[in-house]
Amino acid sequence: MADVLSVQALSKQYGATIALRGVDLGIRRGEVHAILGENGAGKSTLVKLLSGVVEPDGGSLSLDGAPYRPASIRDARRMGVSTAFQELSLVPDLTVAENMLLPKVSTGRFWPESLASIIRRGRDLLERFDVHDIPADAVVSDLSLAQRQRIEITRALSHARRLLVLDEPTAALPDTGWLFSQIRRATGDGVGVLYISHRLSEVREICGRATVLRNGSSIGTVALEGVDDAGIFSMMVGHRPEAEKRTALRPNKGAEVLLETRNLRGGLLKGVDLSLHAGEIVGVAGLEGQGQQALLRLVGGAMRPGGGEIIVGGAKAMLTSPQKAQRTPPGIVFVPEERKTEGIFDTLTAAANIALAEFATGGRERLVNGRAERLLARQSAERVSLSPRYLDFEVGNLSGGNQQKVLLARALMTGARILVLFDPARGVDVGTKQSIYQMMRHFAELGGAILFYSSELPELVQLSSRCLVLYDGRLAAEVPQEALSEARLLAAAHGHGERPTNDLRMAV
Amino acid sequence: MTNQLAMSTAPHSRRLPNLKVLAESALLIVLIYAVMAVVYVSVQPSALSPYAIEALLNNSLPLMLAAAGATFVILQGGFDLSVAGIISLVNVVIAVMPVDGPLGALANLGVALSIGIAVGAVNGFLVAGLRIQAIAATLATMIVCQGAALLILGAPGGYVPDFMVYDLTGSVFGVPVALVIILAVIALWSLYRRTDAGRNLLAVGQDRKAAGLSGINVERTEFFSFVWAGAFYALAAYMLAAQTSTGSPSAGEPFLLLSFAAVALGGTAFGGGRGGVTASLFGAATLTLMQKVLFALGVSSFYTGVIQGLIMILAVLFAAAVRYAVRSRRVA
Amino acid sequence: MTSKSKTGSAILAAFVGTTMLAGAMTPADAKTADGKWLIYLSLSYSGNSWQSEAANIVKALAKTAPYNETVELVEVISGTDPQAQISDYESMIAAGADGVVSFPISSTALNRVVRRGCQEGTLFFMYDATVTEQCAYNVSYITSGFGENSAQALVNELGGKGKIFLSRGVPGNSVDERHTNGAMHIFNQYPGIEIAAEYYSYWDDRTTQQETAKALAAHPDVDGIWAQAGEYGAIQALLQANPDRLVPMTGENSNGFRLALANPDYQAKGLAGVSAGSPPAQSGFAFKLMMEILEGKREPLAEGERNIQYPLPWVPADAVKLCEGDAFENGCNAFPEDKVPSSFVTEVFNPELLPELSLASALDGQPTEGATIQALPADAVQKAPDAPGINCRQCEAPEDIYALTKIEPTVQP
Amino acid sequence: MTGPHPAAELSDTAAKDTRTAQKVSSTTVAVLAIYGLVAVLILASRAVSPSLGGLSQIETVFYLSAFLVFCAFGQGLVILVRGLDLSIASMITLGAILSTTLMGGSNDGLLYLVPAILLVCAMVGVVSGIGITFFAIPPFIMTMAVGIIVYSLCLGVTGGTPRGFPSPMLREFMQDRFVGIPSPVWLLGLFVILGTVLQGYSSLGRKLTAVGNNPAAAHVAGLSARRLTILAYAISAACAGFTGILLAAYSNGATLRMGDAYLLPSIAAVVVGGSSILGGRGSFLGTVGGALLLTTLSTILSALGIGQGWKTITEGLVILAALILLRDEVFTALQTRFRRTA
Repeated sequence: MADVLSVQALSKQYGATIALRGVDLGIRRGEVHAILGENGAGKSTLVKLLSGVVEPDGGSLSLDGAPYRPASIRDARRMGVSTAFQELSLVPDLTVAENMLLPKVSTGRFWPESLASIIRRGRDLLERFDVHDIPADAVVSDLSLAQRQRIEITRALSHARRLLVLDEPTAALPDTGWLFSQIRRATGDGVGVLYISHRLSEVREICGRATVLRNGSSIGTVALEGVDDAGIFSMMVGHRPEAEKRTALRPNKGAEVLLETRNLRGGLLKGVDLSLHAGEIVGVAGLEGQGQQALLRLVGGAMRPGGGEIIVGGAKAMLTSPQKAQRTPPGIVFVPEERKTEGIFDTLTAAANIALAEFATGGRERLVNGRAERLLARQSAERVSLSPRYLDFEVGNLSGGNQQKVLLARALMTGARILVLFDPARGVDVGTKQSIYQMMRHFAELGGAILFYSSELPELVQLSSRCLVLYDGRLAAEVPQEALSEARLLAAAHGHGERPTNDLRMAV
Repeated sequence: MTNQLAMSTAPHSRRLPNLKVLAESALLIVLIYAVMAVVYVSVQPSALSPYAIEALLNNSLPLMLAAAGATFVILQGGFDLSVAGIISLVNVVIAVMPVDGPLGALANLGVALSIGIAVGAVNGFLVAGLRIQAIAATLATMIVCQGAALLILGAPGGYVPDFMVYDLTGSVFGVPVALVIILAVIALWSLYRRTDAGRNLLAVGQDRKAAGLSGINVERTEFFSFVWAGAFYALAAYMLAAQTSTGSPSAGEPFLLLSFAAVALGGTAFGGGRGGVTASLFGAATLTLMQKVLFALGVSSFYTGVIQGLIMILAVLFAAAVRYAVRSRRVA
Repeated sequence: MTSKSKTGSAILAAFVGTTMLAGAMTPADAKTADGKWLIYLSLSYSGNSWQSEAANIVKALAKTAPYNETVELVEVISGTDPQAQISDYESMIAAGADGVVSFPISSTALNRVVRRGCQEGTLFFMYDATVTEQCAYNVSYITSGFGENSAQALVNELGGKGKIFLSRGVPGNSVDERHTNGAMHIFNQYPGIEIAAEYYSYWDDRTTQQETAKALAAHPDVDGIWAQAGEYGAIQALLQANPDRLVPMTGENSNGFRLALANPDYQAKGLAGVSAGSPPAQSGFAFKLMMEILEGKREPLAEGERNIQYPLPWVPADAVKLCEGDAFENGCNAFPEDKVPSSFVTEVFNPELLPELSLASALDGQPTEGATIQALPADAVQKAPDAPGINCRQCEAPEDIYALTKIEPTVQP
Repeated sequence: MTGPHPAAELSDTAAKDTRTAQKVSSTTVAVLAIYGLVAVLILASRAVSPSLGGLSQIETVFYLSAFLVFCAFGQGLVILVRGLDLSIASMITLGAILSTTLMGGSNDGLLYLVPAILLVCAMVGVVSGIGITFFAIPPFIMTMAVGIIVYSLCLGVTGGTPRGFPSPMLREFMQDRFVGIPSPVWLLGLFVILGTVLQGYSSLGRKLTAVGNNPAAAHVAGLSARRLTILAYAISAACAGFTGILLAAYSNGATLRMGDAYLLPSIAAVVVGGSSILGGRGSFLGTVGGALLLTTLSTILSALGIGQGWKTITEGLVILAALILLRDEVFTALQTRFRRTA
């Protein structure tokens, strides 16, 4: 066998928590091999083990037949294994070129190389991997998420001589064209690629075989051509899921208006009028950087408006902080896109994370303990199908999907009738997605209103009562439910006249 | 913290200053220093005499060096209290070394640096190796060093070679030695900042996790930040011995809070990732100059503290205001 | 400021200097514009009663006629950092100070700047604490044998044997070291004396109280305490541990301690001892001496002769006498509780050297009404013995450095 | 919800991993370990002196650590919200001086003066908090500057000699015993209970922890991060003032430098007690343990017949040893070992 990487009975335990309990897989030279599994199945741990971030407790790894046991990222790179991490490992205040070359940027050991020369080398690297639109001397923190992701991937490509590990490489990419051409070039050179993604369609497009993980164990390796989506899902979750139903709510124009904006401006938003009725789910679509972020943050009170009005519950409101928004009847609660930085409190338990909403909105101080919090949190947790046994976990130890559920549960806990969600189902597994959709519909059925943005068109089509499309900071179109289709949204998102690209996804 | 909040509410204006702006941040404190110097000189014209300048520089130098050392640790996000212990220890060791002349001074320097580096390495091991919180680990080493200093010299005294006392605090070709040392440190830093090690130091301070995943050896970077710090503290103690011509087992105590105040005044962020040694040097010099300005202005001695405190706050506010202005201009 | 008057005063000062000081020192030539002597009072930190009393005495004297007309006194507080005091001394020299009367923060670190000040014609008078630079005048009791005399007094009280505590001052401080060495010189002669605990109390009541309490936890059966300043805290700790038992102890001059020594109730519980130690009055003596030298009324001393000993206050329990008025009169040496805090250091007065002072001087720096500066007695200056590391650098201590001066041993080892 | 939804089943299946939340969190273990260490130290101290290791030593330790515990509570809250309070020393002095000058040795007005003094101190804390939150001044600089200013004002107003006496009632309280135990030890007990409830078992404590854990998330979650941060500084200043009042009563008077001895130990107690200096994690019981550990250590050291240099070195080494033993890694390793052998 020409396996570039072979993994046998790999296991890893963090303290009392078993993350991997026995993984077997083999990646052939020049193959793109997918790893599939729900959040918490052990994919991230596998990535960490392969890239040298942590060391395994048991099992064996071999690279081109020789034992492979990297003690560090540098170690792994030395042996030709490199990783593009999901959480992006770029240092914010350094230039693109410096980040590309880390950790050994300068050619001289003691005498520093000039920044100009470093940037020149960085630019050469970028050119080599066909990245032409990102200046090598730009500071990373000034780049968009999509640009940063491409830098992350390019850096991994530049080090990958034997194995390239890509963990959710398309999470922020607007299209897969560049990525897939780079992957094909790498495999053409004999590099094995381990590809992790939640998007089955792209997995099918680029990968030949897939290994499915469940609960820290490898269930099996399959050739993707020979198995349908349902089959893969059943391997991932242990049974066959029911077919997805399109059960969007009927719009109810007569219902009470909970929220209105008039010529709302701020950030990239240049003036938007919208109204949100009780019982509807209003989707927001738009290409990256059209002001959707500003719109949701403004309505959620997480950003100060540059002009215009927000009318909540019939009265003009000054939403100067998320707290103010929550306390303005009938209550607005905002769930931001960045879970780690703006969402969770990682060392607090899930219950404490959820119950915090009660303390934030309820004016009176009170005594609490773990039990009280669990009781408080339980109902909201149920509404997002968060298993009660997770309530005692520190949130930092939960999978991304469960973290998202915790955030949504906290939002529900506030009792607000207006939910403002920014890409609520991004990067979560199928099961969690369904729970989130279910919660959203249920919330609207009970008379609440939801304003949500999604980077996935199918999601908008499936959930929205109507959909607002932003272009250049203004409302480009409002698409009613009956006219909702991915093609229609895409056309509007490109400013009416422009021709939609072939790719159906849009990014933040 | 508030900064983060303000920024997080408006992600599109989230632009941390890049390295160019970082370099400029030293300019701010230089500006504050210059303003203060102008005030001082206008009140006390004799401050411009060569002797007065030399004396001021000599007086400022130990704190400047100590602050420079502390900066290395703070830049990577750590905290180093051992400054007080290392300075006391090195100071008394120099005072009991029976050496003389330029060679003796060199021997003293060698011993001083060895001690500083050794204690710094212990700190580095405790923090980077054993993962003890930096503030706690260095508190313990500070106490141990203070004890050792007391063992070596029970009371102030001892002997410092005349070469250190006179030549190292004097001038060569009309340039004060202290100034030469300061310029050397600035040169060293502006070089170091551009090396991989220096870049890694800032990178670890900015985002420890990302730095680690980028292949930077975070532990190694942390470890050496403490070693650098120890070396600079030792140098501070060395120059302190030269200036005071004796050793004292409690010589380091005043440096504890002052060196951190100097670093903060220089605009280096506690928590890491932003700032630099040059800024800290001027932060320390500003603190020393403040003493002079207050004397020259004849502020009632009981209330000097009020003015001192207010100046510290205002200096930081001024720097923050300028940085804010720069940032909003960049965004606009 | 007109240049004319400045030049005039400079000429006058130069004239006075050359004619009267016989060239022993560079004449002070820079009085302030209005013809006053520019004197700096440089303090460590004004953080405890002792420091502020010492400073207040100088301030009161400077406001007493005729100094109120001839002296411009500027007070500078340098904190606890020798570097700051060096900087302030530099500034004073640059400002043309005629004299600096100062509590030096370090006995050694200031030498360079003091040396330079002397060269520029500034007189340096250190009180209580000292510098080893020979051109400065040190007015201090440190060499007067506090440690050995008080230790002998304690040994006498204990009959030559018992467990004792040493409540010391500040670690790494030369004064503390001198006192303790003197005391240990005595204690070592008595094999029956056992040092059960030795701790640093930073010359502070509260710290002494806490440290003594800790030591008492290990040794509740202590027989005596030898204390430096902060002694009143030791009494409180003893009472806290056992309200019915006190032990003989020696300490410094706080009013609280003196009152306790004289308290029959406490005596019955076992308190006995001596109050001695550092008198704030040293600052007043230093200031007056400096002024007399500046004004040419007294010959400056030659370098090497400038260590002046201030006599050791010595008040055994039976000698404590309450003052009726606001000064030490008729041999009284303590004040009633309602007049001053217990931490008040009583030895601010000296009827011979400083008759100008009253309680208001010590507490608030106010001159005594109607008082004028009296000349120091001709024999006021008493040379202090050499004490290496304290008042000289490369010197030998006299062989009888620990000779007893205040008390005789009543028990033999 | 109506009927089982596929999603619910999905996540239930997904939840069939064997991970369990640790029943006893590592924080709890760390706290217990500190108290264990204190007990070991006390027992071991018999070797130093036969009088040690008994009830009277424990009493002394509790009594003396009370002061440290009071101000370390405030320090702990400030550290919890990612700050640091260097003004503690000056605030202790302020509390002490206010209490001796205002009470002037009488019991009149004790009931309203103590709250008034605490309020004044809290207001100073509010000033620090405002500078830190609204003007983004680093806590280190802000609290240090406020400390210097307050100290300087105390110095100027008292002219260096604080006058007056604490109220006799307070003084008696510090000396009295209740059911055979010194009253301040009872006060300590009460304070520890209140502090533990406030920090660990109240909504306020949860909110402060959240702010310290992730300020940006706390803001988005609807907490007033700024107000909570200011509150932490106010509480810290009031606690320091409280310590000052009691210290003045303990030593029958105020001195200007009386707070200095508590600055570093207050930080040390918090950190040795297992709180993260980076904020967001910590328990008051741990801090109390840290304070007891430091006080016990110094009690033993003062009875040890060795020179000050060696004492100081020993102190540093014992603290270091405690830090090494109390690391998370040690507990994790023990846990893993236990699981494997069990």
